[in-house]
Amino acid sequence: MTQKNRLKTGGRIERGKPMKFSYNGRSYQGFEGDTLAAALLANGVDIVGRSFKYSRPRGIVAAGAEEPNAVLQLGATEATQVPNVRATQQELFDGLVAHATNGWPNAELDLMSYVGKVGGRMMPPGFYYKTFMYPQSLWETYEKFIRKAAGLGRSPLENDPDTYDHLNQHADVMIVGGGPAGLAAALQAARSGARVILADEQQEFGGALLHSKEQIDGRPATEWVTKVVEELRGYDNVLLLPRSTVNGYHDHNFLTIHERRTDHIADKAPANISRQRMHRVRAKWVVLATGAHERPLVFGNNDVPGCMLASAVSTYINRYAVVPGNELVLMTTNDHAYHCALDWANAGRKVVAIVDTRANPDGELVQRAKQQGLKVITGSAVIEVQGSKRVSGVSVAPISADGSRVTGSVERLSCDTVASSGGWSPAVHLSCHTGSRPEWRDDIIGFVPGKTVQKQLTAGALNGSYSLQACLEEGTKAGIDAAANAGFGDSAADVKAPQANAHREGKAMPLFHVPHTKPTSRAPKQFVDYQNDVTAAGIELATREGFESIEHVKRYTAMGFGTDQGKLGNINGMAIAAKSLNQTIPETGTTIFRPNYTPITFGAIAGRHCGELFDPKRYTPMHKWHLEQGAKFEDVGLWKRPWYFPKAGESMQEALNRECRATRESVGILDASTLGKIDIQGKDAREFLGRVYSNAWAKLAVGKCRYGLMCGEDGMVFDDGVTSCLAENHFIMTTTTGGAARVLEWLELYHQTEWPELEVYFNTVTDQWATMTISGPNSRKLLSELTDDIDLDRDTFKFMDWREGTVAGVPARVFRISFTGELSFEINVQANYGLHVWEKLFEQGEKYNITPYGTETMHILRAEKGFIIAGQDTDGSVHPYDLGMGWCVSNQKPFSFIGKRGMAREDCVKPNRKQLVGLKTKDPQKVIPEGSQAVNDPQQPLPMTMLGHVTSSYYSACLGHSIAMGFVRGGHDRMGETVYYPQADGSVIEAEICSPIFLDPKGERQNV
Amino acid sequence: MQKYSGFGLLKHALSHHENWQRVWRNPQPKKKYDVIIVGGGGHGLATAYYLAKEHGITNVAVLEKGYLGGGNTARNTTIVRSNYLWDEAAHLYEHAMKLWEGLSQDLNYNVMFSQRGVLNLGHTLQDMRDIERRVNANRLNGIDGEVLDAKQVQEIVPIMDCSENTRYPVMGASWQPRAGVARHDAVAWGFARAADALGVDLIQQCEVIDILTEDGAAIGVETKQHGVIKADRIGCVTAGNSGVMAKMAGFKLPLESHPLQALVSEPIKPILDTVVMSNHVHGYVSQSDKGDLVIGAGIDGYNGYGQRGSYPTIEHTVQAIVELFPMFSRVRMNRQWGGIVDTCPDACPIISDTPVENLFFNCGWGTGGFKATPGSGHVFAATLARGEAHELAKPFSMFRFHDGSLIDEHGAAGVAH
Amino acid sequence: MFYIYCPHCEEHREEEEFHASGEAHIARPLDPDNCTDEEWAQFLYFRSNPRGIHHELWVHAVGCRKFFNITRDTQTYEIKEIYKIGQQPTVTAE
Amino acid sequence: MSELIVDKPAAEQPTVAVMNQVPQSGPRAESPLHHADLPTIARKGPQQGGVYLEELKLLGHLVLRGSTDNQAFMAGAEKVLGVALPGSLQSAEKGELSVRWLAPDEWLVIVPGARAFDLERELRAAMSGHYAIVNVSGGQTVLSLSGPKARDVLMKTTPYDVHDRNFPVGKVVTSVFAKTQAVIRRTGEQSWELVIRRSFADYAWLWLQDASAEYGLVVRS
Repeated sequence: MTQKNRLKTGGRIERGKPMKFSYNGRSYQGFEGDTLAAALLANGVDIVGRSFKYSRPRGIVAAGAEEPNAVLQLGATEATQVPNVRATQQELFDGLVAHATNGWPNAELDLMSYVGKVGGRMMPPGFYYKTFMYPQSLWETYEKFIRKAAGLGRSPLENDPDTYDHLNQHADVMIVGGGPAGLAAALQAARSGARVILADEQQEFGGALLHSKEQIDGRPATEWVTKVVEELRGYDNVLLLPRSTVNGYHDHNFLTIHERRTDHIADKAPANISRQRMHRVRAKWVVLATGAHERPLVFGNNDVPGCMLASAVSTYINRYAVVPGNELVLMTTNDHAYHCALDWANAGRKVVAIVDTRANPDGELVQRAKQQGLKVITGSAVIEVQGSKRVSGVSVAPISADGSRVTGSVERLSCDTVASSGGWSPAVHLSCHTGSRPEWRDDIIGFVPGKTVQKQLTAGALNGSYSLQACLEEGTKAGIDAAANAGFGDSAADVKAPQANAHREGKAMPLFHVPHTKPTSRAPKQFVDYQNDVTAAGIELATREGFESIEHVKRYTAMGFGTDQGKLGNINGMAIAAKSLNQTIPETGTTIFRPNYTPITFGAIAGRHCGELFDPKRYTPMHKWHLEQGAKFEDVGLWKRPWYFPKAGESMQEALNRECRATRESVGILDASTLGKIDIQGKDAREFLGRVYSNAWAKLAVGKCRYGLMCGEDGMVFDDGVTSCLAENHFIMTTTTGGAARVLEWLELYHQTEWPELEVYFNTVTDQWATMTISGPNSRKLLSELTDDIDLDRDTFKFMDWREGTVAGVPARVFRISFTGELSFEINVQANYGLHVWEKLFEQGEKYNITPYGTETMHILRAEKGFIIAGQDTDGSVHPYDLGMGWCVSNQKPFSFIGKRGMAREDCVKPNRKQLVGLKTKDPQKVIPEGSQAVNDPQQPLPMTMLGHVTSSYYSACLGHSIAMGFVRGGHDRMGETVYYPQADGSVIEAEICSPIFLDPKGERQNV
Repeated sequence: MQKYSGFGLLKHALSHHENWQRVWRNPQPKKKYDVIIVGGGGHGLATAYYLAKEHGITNVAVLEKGYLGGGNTARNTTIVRSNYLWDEAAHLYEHAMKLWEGLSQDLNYNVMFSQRGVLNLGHTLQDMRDIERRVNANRLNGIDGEVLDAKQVQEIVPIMDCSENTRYPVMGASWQPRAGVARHDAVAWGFARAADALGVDLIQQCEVIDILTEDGAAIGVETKQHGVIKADRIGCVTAGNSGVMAKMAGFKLPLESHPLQALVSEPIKPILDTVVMSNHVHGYVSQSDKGDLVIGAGIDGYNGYGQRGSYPTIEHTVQAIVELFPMFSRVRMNRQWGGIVDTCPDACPIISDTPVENLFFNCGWGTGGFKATPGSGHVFAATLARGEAHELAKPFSMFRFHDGSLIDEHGAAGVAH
Repeated sequence: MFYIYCPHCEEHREEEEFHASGEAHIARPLDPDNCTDEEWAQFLYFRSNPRGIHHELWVHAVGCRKFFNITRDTQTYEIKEIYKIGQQPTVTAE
Repeated sequence: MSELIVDKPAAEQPTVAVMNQVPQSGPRAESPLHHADLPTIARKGPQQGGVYLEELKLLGHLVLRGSTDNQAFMAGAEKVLGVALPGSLQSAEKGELSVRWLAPDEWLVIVPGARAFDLERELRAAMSGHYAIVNVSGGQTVLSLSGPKARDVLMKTTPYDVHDRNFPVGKVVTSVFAKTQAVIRRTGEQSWELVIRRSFADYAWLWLQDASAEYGLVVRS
């Protein structure tokens, strides 16, 4: 296990802690502190994948979030597979298993690459829009092949064994980025006493200082980092979040931070520890110190493994003690990248040449390189790379001062590594998330954050301030200002920023696309966006074809749509498009980034709101009993309601038949606790009810109950229920189970915004009462055995009365109301006593064969009586008259109640609307499926004229035939006529239009 | 127009792709047109194309304040289906569906219309009643569709959790096999290229800042970049900004503009071959040809023109996806974005004349505009050509909100799509 | 996600506690029965829907359950003003 | 057992129905978390951990509604409760009685279970004008959450800022609690009380167990 590229000394790795890992089935070794990318490079692994379109071998380019190529499949087991892990951000752990995601049979030897070589020319941008069209029928076949080639890694096929959670955070100052600017800001903000969060995506704070050779206050920069982090750790008003990527910046300073809690330890998180955590942060002020990404240059075959970013090379050498090659050619447009060559030489490897695109570079670093004897070729560029699986050499040529063309003869240099630097692109991603558009600055050759309405400050390289001293100063100031703005410390305080050793830098050259001796369209491929195989030629082609907006260019070529989201390529691409359109970069447009900064697992976004905790389950006080009785449940809103109570061996229909018969013949019992209940008190309660219900309430006496319909201002029914007068100024309203919250908010809306002068208070008491309805001819007898203080006499306790008394020893309100058409009593007791009373009813009711029934039997029993269910027999498009419930509309009320005007609109009063009727099938055993559509002529060719649908349909065991309700156009005037219900299987069900009241039309049963 | 084909591609490859024609011209606007279409999104471009192709009206300008297809066309989740409940909507969307079938050939531009089928899941008894109702209506309207039980759903999507032990078990679904997805950008580009070839002027970077009227009739528009451009008829197809345009013309519309968000995962190997939608758990997902899981989030409750919405909406959607597909928990979300949707009170569009003569609006598509693109353009072109609503567009007049003849499609549009 | 000052709780709360309830100041006509269909439609459905300054009604649903008004920029999402029901905005468009 | 309170003036019709909902003796009462059998977990479960949870069950809960401008209401409340109705986001305590501010016109009074009915009568007797009192003792329950990691559990659960500086002892807020809501009150340095609705109690219990797992949950009874 040799690590041929590992230096003997240096770096921030723990040489005492070797770690084994495997890549593409082969074992390797690295050290604690390595990233997977560093460990792969240490072991001399060149190829980490194949490009998706041309299947070209690809190697590691970068050392951080901007890496486009080293996107690997991770995971030792099926359930712990993770697709698309960026090797440059994955810390090495012992036992890590990784695979390349593309390449067949593998990334090293990829047969598809031959197809890529031959077919590549056939695949310019947009090629699929131009072909695969004929014949139409074959597209889905073509598509199968296209799809196969797509995608990077694969989803696991087993469920995730890990959990993810959320933590809600609040900060006075949120600092994004723990580089020099961020650390300096954090220090000042922390000292002010403000609540500070500092987050950085890396495992250690320090950012670029971790691989820097620079000095701060006369000491190595890393020592300053250690000292600052120590101090910050000492404050209890500071939260330090390493391994935490601020992935989204939302309105009003809300940010999300994705913390990887265990990804650096193993595939799978330890017990009870979430694998990843999303911090949901609300910050008073935000300091963005997100730094900058180095921009590669675009030149021929710049994707051959061995082509890297200059700063990445320095990072691998200084931070990980890995030199990713032996012979380096550096191409740069600026001074900063000279660090790369100096570091390379310092590591004892050969610098073949520094190719500087500028004619007369003269900064301090340039001088230093020259002093060290490094060869500097000025006014020139690497125009092309040789090699296929690894760089073997480069072609260097002099270029014009504006970088637009090659001006002299081409020289070949032999090397195995090409580092390039086209300068820096500030990481403006987060600043864009809230809609702020970045602005171009010629002096720093990059976009900086634009105007924002967020309470946000920016510092350091993000502002285009690339020198260490500027980063420290801006960070210090931003920290002080952000804290002061949030109410801490003194913004005028004279604080001296730490001092870095400055060196004079020469002016950088704005160069993006390196010219070639051939025109771009004929030159070797010059890659702009590695992940999506977007080339300079492709961008030029797009603009030639008329895709002139940068958004068009991006969409046509797919530039920036990869998992790296164009961190390396977008600016270069824009510059190429601009040049091709003969525009400046700002004229060409800007590039907007959206969340996420780097991809975030769905698990972390979902948090614990999945599985058992996806949504609350609401239970009634009798739920345990229902479970013990083997009830089947129905989801109604968040509630779990018993649907039916099958006995052993019983089918659903058998259970329903039994439940229905028992209720009609003796006594059934329903848990109705889920009904919405609203307590209404105040002297204007009655007036209020008159305004929000369609019917009249002025004369409802104390002790009486009344059914009410509630409509919207459009006149359409939206809820219903029984409201009872408890006392002159006191009512209790019931609503549908699903409508409870909506109705309460509706009442409050009208009270608070329209009629604040009405003296009334609304309070939910849905959960306060356990509600059990006993229904059937024996219900009075049963109840009489459990109460001694309620007079149950039919003439004193009448239908639609309520009484207060004691049931099974518990104070109760008993409402003689009926949804089944039977003699019924709805018993309400405080929920704490619900199960007690329920069980007593069963004890006492055994001799009457008391039978629990669920929502389905309730639906059948009410349908036999023609009672509607709001939400099932209504759909927001029917008013009370459509339902045949004109009796429930009082147009005599002095106040124009909600819904009155709406239902009087032209379309609402026209004849021949769809109206709710009963339906009797010609074959009494045939149940029309709910949702069937009525037609007059089943022979009519498609499309047929539909008259309305069946809303409720059941087999009625008590009546011995099927019953249904449904809408039929003009149905109220078509009693006795026949309509037809064509079914999916080709059959047609015939039904006669009838009254929806199938049972006891005079209502005698409930009055016994 | 240079015809695209596999052979052509080969020919151009040999000349290093140096000789491809422009897809559309970049003309200077004329002083006057027969018809001006405000808004160069999919619907506007389709309108222009069909005006030229079906009605021979080629003296047409499409004025786009940004770039073609840059609004909701560029931001939607590309689902195409026609399984709407009410006759009026079903006929309109089915009209679009028939145009989708054959659109690539008609435009000579591959819009990658992939009829891989759409599942609308049911999780409650009421969901299933609604599904039965809708599928029956579809069937009798001549639209394909069937009701599936949970087992059949599981067979179509083996990776979905169709077990009993989820919070809201899948009880079944409606299934429209002819439904699917299309490549959204290509739709705009295809229509644009074809319209341009028929003589339509596509004017980008041209913002309309006023609608000019004379005696209650529209006579032209004032633009920021090119001054006054006159026209005999004007069609506004400015999804997301319809209210702003109406204000210029001096009236209000019955709609509000809300943020609608969407997101994609990183690309992964093909794993989901169909479109899965669930109103109840509130999410829908398909996998693009690139491998991204394309996921639609809900609509935010407030008005917003910011092309971004609230984070909890994203959270709820992702929770729904993880609930349906627990194995996706380790897959990562790459990017999110937002559009502006004009929503009508009945979740149906407005294709209508207006209080201003010669001014027509096509708007209010809410979350469902993309799937209607060719159909919308087709009937709006006929409406503009004749000066009165196309038969299929008649029910969608803005004046339906006066008399109350709404077409309430909330059931079909309950979740953004 | 918005951070909204509830004028009744007198502090900022997360958007998750609130519901947006549409445009503010849409008063119910005092005499609905004498409204024309068109006038009723204006009240029911037609909204100003501005790009820019918008007065809107919100309710602190998970909190004090009180409705109140917000003046907000529908482009930048900046909240310009919060005021109680019955009050008039001081920040208006144009 | 029940009575209709006669509001002033005494000659008029009774205006509000007040009911003693609690039986004298006999019938067993089951709190919303009865089914979870917390006493057994308290006995047999872990005794050490970072989070302590206890259901303060079967207490009397009264919601008071009224305007702060209504002197008779405010003074009546203070006279009967022994403390003034607290202002925005505040709570008050007197012996076994606590009052939580819920909204500008709404307070929650919590007393021992048997006391609710009498208290409501006393309050009504002491008040006049437009006000309302609603007994919600069966519809909700109180959970006590304490321990060194209680705050972390809250941070997982509510978006409200529970930091010392924003949430001192005595403060009360109604906020989002996972996917439901709770009235959250800080009762001490490391202790909090949550008022949750009955039908959501099982969900809250599942959530709290889950959120506490990494710190160690101790159930008390």
